[in-house]
Amino acid sequence: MDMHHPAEPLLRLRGVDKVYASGTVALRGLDLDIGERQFISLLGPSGCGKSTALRLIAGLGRHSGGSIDWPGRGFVPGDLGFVFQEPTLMPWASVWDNVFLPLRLRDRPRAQVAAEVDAALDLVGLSGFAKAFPRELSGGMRMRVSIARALVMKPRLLLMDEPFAALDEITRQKLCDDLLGIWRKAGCTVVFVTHSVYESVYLSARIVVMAARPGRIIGEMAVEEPYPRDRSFRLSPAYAEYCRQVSGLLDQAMGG
Amino acid sequence: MDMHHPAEPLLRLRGVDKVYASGTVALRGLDLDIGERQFISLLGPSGCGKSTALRLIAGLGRHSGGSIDWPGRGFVPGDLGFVFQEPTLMPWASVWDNVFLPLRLRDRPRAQVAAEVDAALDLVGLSGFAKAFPRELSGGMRMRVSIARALVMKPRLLLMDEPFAALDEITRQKLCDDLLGIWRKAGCTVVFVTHSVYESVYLSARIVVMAARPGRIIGEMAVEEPYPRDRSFRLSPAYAEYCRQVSGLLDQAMGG
Amino acid sequence: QERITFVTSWRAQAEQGGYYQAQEKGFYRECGLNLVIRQGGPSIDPVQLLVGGAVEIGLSSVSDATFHMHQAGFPARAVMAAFQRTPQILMAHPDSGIERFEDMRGKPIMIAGSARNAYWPFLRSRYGFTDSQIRNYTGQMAAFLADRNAIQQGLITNEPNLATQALGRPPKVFMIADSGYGTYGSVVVVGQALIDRRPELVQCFVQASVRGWTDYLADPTAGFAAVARENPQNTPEIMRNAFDSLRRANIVETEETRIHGVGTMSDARWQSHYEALAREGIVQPGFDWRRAYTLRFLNRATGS
Amino acid sequence: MSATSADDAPVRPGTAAADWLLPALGGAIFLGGWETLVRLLGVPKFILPAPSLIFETLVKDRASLLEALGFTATITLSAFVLAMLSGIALGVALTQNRMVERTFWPYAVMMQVTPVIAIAPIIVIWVGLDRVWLALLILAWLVAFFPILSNTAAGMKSVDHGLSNVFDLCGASRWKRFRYLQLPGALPYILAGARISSGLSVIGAVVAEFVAGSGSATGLAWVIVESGSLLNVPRMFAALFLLSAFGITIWLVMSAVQRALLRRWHESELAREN
Amino acid sequence: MSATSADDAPVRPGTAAADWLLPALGGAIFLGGWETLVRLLGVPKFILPAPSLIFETLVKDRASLLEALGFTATITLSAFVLAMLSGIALGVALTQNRMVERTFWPYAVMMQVTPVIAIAPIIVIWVGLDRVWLALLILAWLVAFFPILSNTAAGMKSVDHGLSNVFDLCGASRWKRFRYLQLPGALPYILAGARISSGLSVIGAVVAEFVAGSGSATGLAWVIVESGSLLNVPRMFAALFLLSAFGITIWLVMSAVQRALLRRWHESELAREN
Ligand SMILES: Nc1ncnc2c1ncn2[C@@H]1O[C@H](COP(=O)(O)OP(=O)(O)OP(=O)(O)O)[C@@H](O)[C@H]1O
Ligand SMILES: Nc1ncnc2c1ncn2[C@@H]1O[C@H](COP(=O)(O)OP(=O)(O)OP(=O)(O)O)[C@@H](O)[C@H]1O
Ligand SMILES: [Mg+2]
Ligand SMILES: [Mg+2]
Repeated sequence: MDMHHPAEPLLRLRGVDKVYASGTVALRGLDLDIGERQFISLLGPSGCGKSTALRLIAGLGRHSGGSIDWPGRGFVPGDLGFVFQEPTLMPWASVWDNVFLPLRLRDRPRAQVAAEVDAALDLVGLSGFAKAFPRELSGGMRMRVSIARALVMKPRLLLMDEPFAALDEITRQKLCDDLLGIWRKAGCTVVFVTHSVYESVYLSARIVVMAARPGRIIGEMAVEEPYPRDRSFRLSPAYAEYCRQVSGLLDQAMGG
Repeated sequence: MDMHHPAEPLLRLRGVDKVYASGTVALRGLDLDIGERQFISLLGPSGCGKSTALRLIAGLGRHSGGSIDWPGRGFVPGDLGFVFQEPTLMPWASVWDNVFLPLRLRDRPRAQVAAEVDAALDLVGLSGFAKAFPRELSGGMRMRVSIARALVMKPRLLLMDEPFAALDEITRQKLCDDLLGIWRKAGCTVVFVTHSVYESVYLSARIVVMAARPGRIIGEMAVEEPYPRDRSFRLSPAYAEYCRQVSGLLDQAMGG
Repeated sequence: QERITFVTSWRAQAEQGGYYQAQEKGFYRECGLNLVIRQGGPSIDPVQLLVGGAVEIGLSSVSDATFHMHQAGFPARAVMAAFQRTPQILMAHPDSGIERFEDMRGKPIMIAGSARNAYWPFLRSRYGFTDSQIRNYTGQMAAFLADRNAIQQGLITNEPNLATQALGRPPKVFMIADSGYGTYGSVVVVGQALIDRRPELVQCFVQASVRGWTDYLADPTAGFAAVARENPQNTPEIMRNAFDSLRRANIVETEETRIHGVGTMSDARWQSHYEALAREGIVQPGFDWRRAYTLRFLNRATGS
Repeated sequence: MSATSADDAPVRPGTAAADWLLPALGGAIFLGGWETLVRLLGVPKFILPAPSLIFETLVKDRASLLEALGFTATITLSAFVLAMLSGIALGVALTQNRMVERTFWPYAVMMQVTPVIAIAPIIVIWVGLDRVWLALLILAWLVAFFPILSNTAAGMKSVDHGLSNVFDLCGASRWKRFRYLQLPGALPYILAGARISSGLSVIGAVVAEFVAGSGSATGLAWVIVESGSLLNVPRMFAALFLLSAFGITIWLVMSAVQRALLRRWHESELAREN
Repeated sequence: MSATSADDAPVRPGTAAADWLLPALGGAIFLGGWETLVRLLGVPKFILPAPSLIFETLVKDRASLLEALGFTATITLSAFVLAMLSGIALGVALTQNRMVERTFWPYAVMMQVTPVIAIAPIIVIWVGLDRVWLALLILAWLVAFFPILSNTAAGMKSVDHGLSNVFDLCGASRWKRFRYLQLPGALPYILAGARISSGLSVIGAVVAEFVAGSGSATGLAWVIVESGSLLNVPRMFAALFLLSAFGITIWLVMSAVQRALLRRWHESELAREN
């Protein structure tokens, strides 16, 4: 099975525009197909509309023009996991309850899913902070709670907006590997926004580079390296070459 | 002049502890001298107490033990610039007014300093968004406003908590160079928290690596490369070697 | 010339016409009194204002006030009473079957708070009422009109007329004065201090007021005009109605006044009222009731 | 599943006409229902007059009613302004320090729970019968000021801690801190308090007039009392209607002020685009 | 410049004793000043009795005063609970939709600005002359409920938009959204409203008794009226004192509830460590 370009995409964006009330043209004519089970990265300069694109895909907010289609079966709300750029935790709930939230909203009894919540917390290295409140966490820890919250619901489509930006490189690398494992095991689709060229190359099968004002796609690249990938890929010349190419695209995005 | 180890440090931390009310030992026995005009980086895993250390240095919150001294002349509030890990902008004020804030609080007339504010905004690439409100900005743009706010007051001591984490690599590189320029021209002291090994090596004369729970310093390294540094340094074997060493220290921090 | 403030017990209305007539015709000024008449209001208590020194002369609707003032430690005297009997009433629906006070037993009676320490204890002990019958009355007749079993307080000069209009038939009216509650009405109260300091002013006030009332009863035109000016809600009909009621129910003019003149008071009435109040426990016994009033200004006023 | 959006223009609140259609309809139904009920059940006008009759009376007596409204409105607005200023000032003062708070809050609560009717005579005696308007103002203010005080205090304490740190670092003076941080930060609370107080100052003015009004105070309370005691119930309801209309007007103005002040930045008034 | 801190323990609020010292001192100064002023100026006791006299009266008449307090307290607490429930429910209902809000807010404002005295007869007629307590309850509720309604609405609309998006994505039901997002998010506002309403329900109970009390329903309002008309001012002040003490007690309880509910997460009650 060709994982990268399946016949019928999960999601099809055609000429999507987004103009905010302030007049800012955040997106202009965005065309993008996202295949089922694809791992796709979105790169681009700050303010180019990556977050906006992710929100539109998630159905948060209306696009000003174009169309967003789900050609296959549609998706039910619970199918979609979103790691926002900010942690957006409930300040009044403990870390555990924050991660439990999506399951609670889907009427899963607390006792039944406790193990799942614990596992998610363990994954992001916060087992010891289950009872802490968000304000008692460091910035990076908060972001990890947010990641655990998105993963605990085992979504079919996972949208991640710079999830690892606030993390140190080692935690980051570990979470990258974990994420790849989850993706392969669960067979979900991931749209991953990052500023790290290395991360995008390491993780994704396809990299989309955007440019700013108006936000648009200026280049795309397939990373034709088979999964599972591991650290040896990082040391390969192919990896360095991919990174060089993506950096080139980014330079272009900034220059344009 | 030896910039890295001046006779009398600007700031001296001795055996500083920080225990939060929740019981978390955020720092334990932190010893650190920060020399006048030094550029020092703080690295360490998420949650190891970097932000806590920065806040204590700034006088925000009380330490639970040890001492924090300013052996030279003390510092007046306006001397200190702080880029928090979160943007902490005033949601009710425009970008321009947010950057103007520190000057306004020091009774500088609006008309007189308008050029300075504009320059700071220009530096972070947000000239076009002076009239926007924070909620109309992307995550990276907000962080850049926060950076502009800290720079506009030309502080003697600049504390920066992962200021570039939300930025793309090109903007990041540009801001790194700008920051170095400002530092050298103004002769200020910078304490810079980052997760990027590359960034820390590129920027600082001294790298301090911390480990978590309890937060403590586990290693330190001088980067004996003369300033001004430029991109050629990035391509030098020395740079790679420094990075390797710092990564090693970080690995140690995670393992410990 | 010292300015004296006289506060009435309610908004300007025909029931206070005598004082306004005196003011309108300059009777007070004639005898050297620079008087200001202030209207009362729903919660304006002339006694409290007098005690607090905000006014020099107050109008109280019952004699009890001066007893209470003395017991609270403020010496004051009643110097005249324009109403020989109180115009207060209870009224019931025409078809309620209530013919006498006794028939009201066990039924809700709407009375204002001030009545609870005045005539209510008399009614209670005389007719076997209980406190649980009391419902607060705030001047709104709607609750009475809506409930055929309801009983409410009023003044003979006002509420029966209104009830007649609203119900289409006159209500059953029971004068409180008939229950043995022997108070005077429209009682002018003056602090002892003013009596001691400026007796001539008090004398002037009483004299001119009596003159005003007498004049008013003969021809209320001037009084009506002054009242209407103060309180424009008073239509000629309302004032005329009230005026006629006062006369019809012998409120101002009685056998006594025919002899001693309008506003007169007597030791006997004061004594019997005091004793009645003491019996009900409303005032403490053993109090020198003579200190609550004085007849000295009246006697001279009537020239007798 | 598809979500196609054709409008290129940014999302805007509905047009003015549509905005007011439903409220107007609601009002019509409310009044219509009242009218019908009164007619069907034959409720006498002394108990509950029909809207039509109230309206008729309103038109007939408009001169005197509007004059009364003018009087009440003056007291109301003065009391409201006073309550705003003093409530914010006190709210700021009380939140400077936990000790101050603990020491002075009880007195504020005391002022709130003391019934106006009980202290009215004291106030009247204190300011003198010649200055009844002042007594009314004080009494109305007493009724209106607590919500602003309370909400201001709550707002002051809810100011974002991170921003507060920024101000600390800049060595902001008390005043600057108040002006540029606490006031705007507490604004959503203060304005919510103001909307409560706007209504309470209407009530306060009326109650003050009830309890302390004398000859020279001839506002709507006076109309209500007098109409009640003369059994002119339609007139009383006309006065109540004016009172409501006036209260709703102040409330709408306050809502507009709130919208204007918060529209650009606060959740509660943002026209959110996603 | 040096900042050395020796205490290893995390920063804690002061001890209970120190916490209450200043308020107690403030109270002592207040009462002492009052006593002195009254004595020095020779203010007659029927205008402003000295605290010592009030206290004496309080002790002497404690039986009847406490009974009256009991009555008023029952109405107050019932009205308060009712106001809380209805205020929150209505606040939630009104913020579901801008249209609903526009349509129904005016009626809420109307209810707030209509003087209790004017509608008391209608309520009495409606519930019947025999159910005085119900009339009292309704009237007291009318006075108390608006602040909660208004603050709840303000709070519901201030809920963090990012979190709201999270709930959207999880397809949260109305109820779950309310229970897990809006209620806790609006809590700081709701509790501020509750503190206002707690005082207003005391006032409401008293006012209700003023306008619709009965001979068997004799709370503190009756004591105040009776004492006032008998010029027994010390007794009136004793009643006012009880009323204040009661009001402050509810307010303190509400403050404690607020602290308990917000202590762990909300700025306003956090013991901040930096
Ligand atoms: N609510 C809003 N109102 C108005 N303009 C907005 C809003 N949100 C974003 N924008 C604008 O839209 C553009 C794209 O924003 P977006 O958040 O999508 O950027 P981004 O690619 O995620 O950037 P970053 O990497 O900094 O997060 C920016 O220019 C921003 O100013
Ligand atoms: N207000 C607080 N109350 C209790 N514990 C806290 C508080 N702030 C931080 N901590 C704890 O202190 C430790 C250090 O936090 P800090 O924010 O200094 O970490 P950090 O090094 O900045 O991490 P990051 O890179 O994720 O920002 C963490 O374990 C955190 O849980
Ligand atoms: Mg973004
Ligand atoms: Mg940090």
